[in-house]
Amino acid sequence: MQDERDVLLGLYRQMVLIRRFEEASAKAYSQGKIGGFLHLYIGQEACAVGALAALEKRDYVVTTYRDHAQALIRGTSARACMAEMFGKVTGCSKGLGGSMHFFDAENRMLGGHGIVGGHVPLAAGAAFASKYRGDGAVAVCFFGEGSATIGAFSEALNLAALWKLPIVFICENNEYSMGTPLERSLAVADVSQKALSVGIERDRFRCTDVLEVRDRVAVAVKRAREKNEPTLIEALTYRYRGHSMSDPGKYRTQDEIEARKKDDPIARAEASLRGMGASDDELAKINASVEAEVEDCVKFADESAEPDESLIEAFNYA
Amino acid sequence: MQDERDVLLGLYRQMVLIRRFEEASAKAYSQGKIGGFLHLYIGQEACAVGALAALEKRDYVVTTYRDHAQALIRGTSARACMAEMFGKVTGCSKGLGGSMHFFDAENRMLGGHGIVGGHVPLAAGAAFASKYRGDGAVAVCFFGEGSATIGAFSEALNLAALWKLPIVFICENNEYSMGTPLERSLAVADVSQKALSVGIERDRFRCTDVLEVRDRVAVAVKRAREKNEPTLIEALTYRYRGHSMSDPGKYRTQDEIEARKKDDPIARAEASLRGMGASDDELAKINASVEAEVEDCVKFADESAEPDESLIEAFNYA
Amino acid sequence: MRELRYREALREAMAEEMERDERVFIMGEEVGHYQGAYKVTEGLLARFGEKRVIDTPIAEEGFAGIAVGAAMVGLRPIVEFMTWNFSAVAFDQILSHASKLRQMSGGQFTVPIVFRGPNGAAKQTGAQHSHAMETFYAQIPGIKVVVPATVADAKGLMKAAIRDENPVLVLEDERLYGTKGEVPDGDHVAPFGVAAVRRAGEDVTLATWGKMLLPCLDAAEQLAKGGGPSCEVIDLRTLRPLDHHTVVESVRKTGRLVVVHEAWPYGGPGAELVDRVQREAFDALDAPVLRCTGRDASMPYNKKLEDLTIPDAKTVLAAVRAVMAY
Amino acid sequence: MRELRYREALREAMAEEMERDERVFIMGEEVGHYQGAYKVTEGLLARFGEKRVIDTPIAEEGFAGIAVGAAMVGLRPIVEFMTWNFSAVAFDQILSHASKLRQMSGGQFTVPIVFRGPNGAAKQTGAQHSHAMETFYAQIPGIKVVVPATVADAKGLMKAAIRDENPVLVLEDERLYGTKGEVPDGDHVAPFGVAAVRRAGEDVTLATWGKMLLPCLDAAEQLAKGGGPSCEVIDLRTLRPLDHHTVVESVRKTGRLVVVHEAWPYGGPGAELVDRVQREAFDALDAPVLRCTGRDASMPYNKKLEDLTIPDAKTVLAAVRAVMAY
Ligand SMILES: Cc1ncc(C[n+]2csc(CCOP(=O)(O)OP(=O)(O)O)c2C)c(N)n1
Ligand SMILES: Cc1ncc(C[n+]2csc(CCOP(=O)(O)OP(=O)(O)O)c2C)c(N)n1
Ligand SMILES: [Mg+2]
Ligand SMILES: [Mg+2]
Repeated sequence: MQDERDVLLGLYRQMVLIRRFEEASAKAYSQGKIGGFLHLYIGQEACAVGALAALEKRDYVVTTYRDHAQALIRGTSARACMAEMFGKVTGCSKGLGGSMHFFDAENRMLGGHGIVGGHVPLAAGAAFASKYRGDGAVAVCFFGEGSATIGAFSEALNLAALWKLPIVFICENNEYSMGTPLERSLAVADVSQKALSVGIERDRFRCTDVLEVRDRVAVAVKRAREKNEPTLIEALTYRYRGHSMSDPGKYRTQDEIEARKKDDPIARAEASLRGMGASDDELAKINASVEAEVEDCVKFADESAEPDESLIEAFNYA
Repeated sequence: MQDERDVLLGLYRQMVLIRRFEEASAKAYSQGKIGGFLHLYIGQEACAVGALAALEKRDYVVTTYRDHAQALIRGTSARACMAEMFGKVTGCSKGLGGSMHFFDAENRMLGGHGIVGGHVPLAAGAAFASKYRGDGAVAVCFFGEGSATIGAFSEALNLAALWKLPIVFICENNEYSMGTPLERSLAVADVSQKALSVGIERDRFRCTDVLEVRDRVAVAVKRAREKNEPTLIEALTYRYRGHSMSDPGKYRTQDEIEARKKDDPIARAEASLRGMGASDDELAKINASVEAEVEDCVKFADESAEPDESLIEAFNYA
Repeated sequence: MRELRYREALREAMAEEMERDERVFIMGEEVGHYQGAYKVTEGLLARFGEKRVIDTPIAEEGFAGIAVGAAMVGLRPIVEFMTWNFSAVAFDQILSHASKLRQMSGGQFTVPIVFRGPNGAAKQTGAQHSHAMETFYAQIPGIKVVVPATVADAKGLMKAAIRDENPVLVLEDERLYGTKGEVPDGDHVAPFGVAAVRRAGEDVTLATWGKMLLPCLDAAEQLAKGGGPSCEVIDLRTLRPLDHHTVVESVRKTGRLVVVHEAWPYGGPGAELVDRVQREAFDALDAPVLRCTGRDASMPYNKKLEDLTIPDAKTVLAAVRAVMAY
Repeated sequence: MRELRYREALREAMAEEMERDERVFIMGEEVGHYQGAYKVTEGLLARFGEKRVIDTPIAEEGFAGIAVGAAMVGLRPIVEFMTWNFSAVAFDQILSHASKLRQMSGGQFTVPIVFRGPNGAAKQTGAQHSHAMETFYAQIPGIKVVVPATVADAKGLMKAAIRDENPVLVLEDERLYGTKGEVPDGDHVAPFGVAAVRRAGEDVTLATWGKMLLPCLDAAEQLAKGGGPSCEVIDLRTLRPLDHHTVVESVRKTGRLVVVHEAWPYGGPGAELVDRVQREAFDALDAPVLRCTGRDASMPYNKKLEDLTIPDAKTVLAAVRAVMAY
């Protein structure tokens, strides 16, 4: 076992990487180097980082269009991620997917999906396959609280419960689906209560302490792996930025955002690390290495080639 | 107020009418006079009869393909119902709908629908309109427990709860969706618990005593009418026949069916009526009048004209 | 005549009809407080209140069905799909309910409802967000399908859609929302089933709809300037009903036709038009009808590839040259 | 050669592939304990067990999506829709997921999945249960669409579908399930994209698919007996890929073509075929291509009206006469 301080240093680095990477994406978007929709994860880092720290390499990850964090943590290189958004053939989906559709078969990252809730059955399908083969892999499915009102989600939830699939449903409740606050979309504000109607375990916690996230998700992963029992986790979190780059975010106040930033997961990890004796120097080194990595990936993306015209049809059929 | 004995006599007659009407349908089906799918309600009579006894004329009713009872009770004539199944232009849908698609605008019977769960949003829509206009009408939506696993149902349930629509959801849990017993389709066997996840009231009872059904549905109707609060009712019931006429019903034993017949709602009503002093003669008269009505409707259906070829296109557009 | 943007024309149409008729209301994701994902409904919440401008959760099948039910009993809903791509989860409500209820009920219930939103490729939104959905919907009897290409039609066809007694699908276009154009004053209502000749010409007919009108006009202009063949450009305006007569008449003059659309090359209204024209103008055709369409592929994110996947003036020109060379 | 029924041929194909490949499984409503709503999967539960023959709740979007996810990670699901009508609630899983995942992931994930079930009008099942769904699905790149008309193809095309690395939609037909026909012995696999000339003829070509092959052959026979024009009847067998070449070749000989299909007259594979043929055989056509199709209406329940809504030998004959009279 790695000692907890080293673990936290690693997770801290992942969170910082996500944030710097996304800041760089925002900049590239404003320079017109990234097109389409761009949804940032900034503020929510502890959720993906903590959750994925509870997984093994054989496990499956499926998420929404807000997918940079999941890919980066699963092991897709920052280069492949940035290049994807730049629409380059060196991207993790060859420039065909863009920001919303990061895929990485080798790292069992099953995407980046754009239809709200539509990916939840896919994740249950990966869990189904794992149980079918008996290979012990667990599927983790991330989705926003906006997915909780759509049919695909409830169908998949019931089927996973009925068939006892090894899956962990993680609802990233960041309080808004685009401009819609929770109370205008859900009759019961507590999403985790959906577990009651299908008789599975649930958990609900705030994603500030990345280690707590890891530990609580680990309980669910263990339940899935050992007992084929799904869990519905409601991860309470907050995004600092708009829904996507084109969202002016008029539906919430600057005060609200500032208040939430006080719970910042990166600041929290940094404070913990200092408490564990991490030095300025150590943290600075991490930050510098992240910055170098991000700078490198932007350069790589910039310099990479565009996909050839032949790729329009190349991957429509196997 | 009518006295309870008269009321029960009326409901008894409705139940007997449904049963005799459907027995006649089954016969006509085997004679090739009715085509397509034919789903019988026999055994479940107390549910529709009790529930609709709690309604006013202005209220809306929406149901599935198993829709004969609802139409007959709402006031569609046995003639129009039987003629519809015979595909005659005198039918309640001009012979274009058939057994599954009984409609009666005048009696606010909004159909007879064939896509499992697809009609549940429609019912919520009628409730929405009623609230929009403030006209005090309540919508009642019947559906099988097989609908409880499909997206349209959960979406409509959440929206009705969120928007506080005047609707009563009545899940007719007859233990089977085609050949599938409850426990193979629902992770939690108690359908009414779906109410918990959207924070609405629920009720759950066996449909043997038609007056009890009426009274319990009336509570929900009142809640809808006075407070715009939806209720999810799980009405426990049983169908004696197969899913449809083409179902050999091998998935359950004759013993099971016989045991359930001991709870027969018509026998129960008859016993109650006798307890209330109804005479053999009185009951015999009702039965005779029902038989005459059914005989008449078959004759009417037989003798009615088929729709003209021009009706193929006539109603596709207004 | 006033100059408006396409999105303003749509909004004005809805607002005027809401003023006229208490039964008309708007429902959809972010249509109210957020002022519309693409700002089409901007200001309507303030003007008409929460009763008539209704923000929904993400539940297209549910709220589409609720609107259909409300229409059955006499309201006149306008349902916004944030984009038409998301109508795929409500497909059954359109196919099996909205389009069927009148017929199944033997004419007892009508469904006066409008489904609307942006359709087709926006800009690099990728494979799941770039569907030209008319390729599915135009097939279905019991509904109407409307594709305004001009600002005047955005208003006029929208008003006609709201007044229609049937389900009408209005397929708008994000790339058109910002375009400007003249709108007739007063109660401007445009007819369904009447195509418009947007540019007269002699040598070849271009028939198209929606935003593809722009590259067609562009190509026609380029050809005119370069002394190339003279193009007659026809905007179909509604795909169901489909006015092929105007196209047939034009082909009787030009003898040549290119059908231009963004949707995939297989089937859809494009093929339907070809079928009708070859049938009714068989002897007038000097060359086979050609189509210039989106490529037979899921939409790639990369800008260059996306541009190559959708028809533009260049590919229209190539098709015109091919049909002329026959 | 052995004589089998269509439903037995489908079952044999699935059973053989399940024997061959542990990754193949079947999922759907009533496919197991009930032995299949139309008995296509009869006996398979007993033979392969609950792990591989899986009864589902009524949740088409959910289980279709689960099957797509399972296919992404290496299984090979066969999903039965009790009828294709119910695929409308799973439309988004086919359109936005199954057909897109390979392309969106830059080729990293493939989706080897079969969706199957009866398609089109059964017998008086009414407006919501009589859709000929190929009119929607054939449009979509990234999937394949298969329409076996004969018993041999029911087996051969189903086996090919299961072995294909892409999503394949197999549109069967309730009215064909009981038909009998010869099936070649052994591992009979039929190719995609190869139409079959089911009857040779000289004067006019009839191109069709699925159960409409029967009225076409019937009409051709009647004409042959009555000294009428000699019909060449082509069964397309797969609609995506669509082998129009065989039709074009035939038209070069006959000069005349009638396309016969059950789906609505607007768009779809029928119009697509017309488009391709008029393009590639323009000079060979002595008359416009005609179509004999389902009427432009929701399916009525009444038997007489239903019969009048769907093409039969009589309407095919009328179309043949019309095209000959041109
Ligand atoms: C079926 C469907 N409807 C609408 C949309 C448009 N849309 C994209 S993201 C989004 C909001 C989702 O919010 P939430 O689920 O809370 O996730 P978050 O963005 O907050 O992470 C909407 C409405 C969509 N992509 N899919
Ligand atoms: C979306 C959809 N899937 C499948 C079917 C086929 N089907 C018709 S009825 C039925 C069973 C429904 O059972 P339940 O909801 O319990 O109602 P019951 O018939 O018992 O009254 C099925 C699977 C359908 N009509 N619609
Ligand atoms: Mg959210
Ligand atoms: Mg049932």
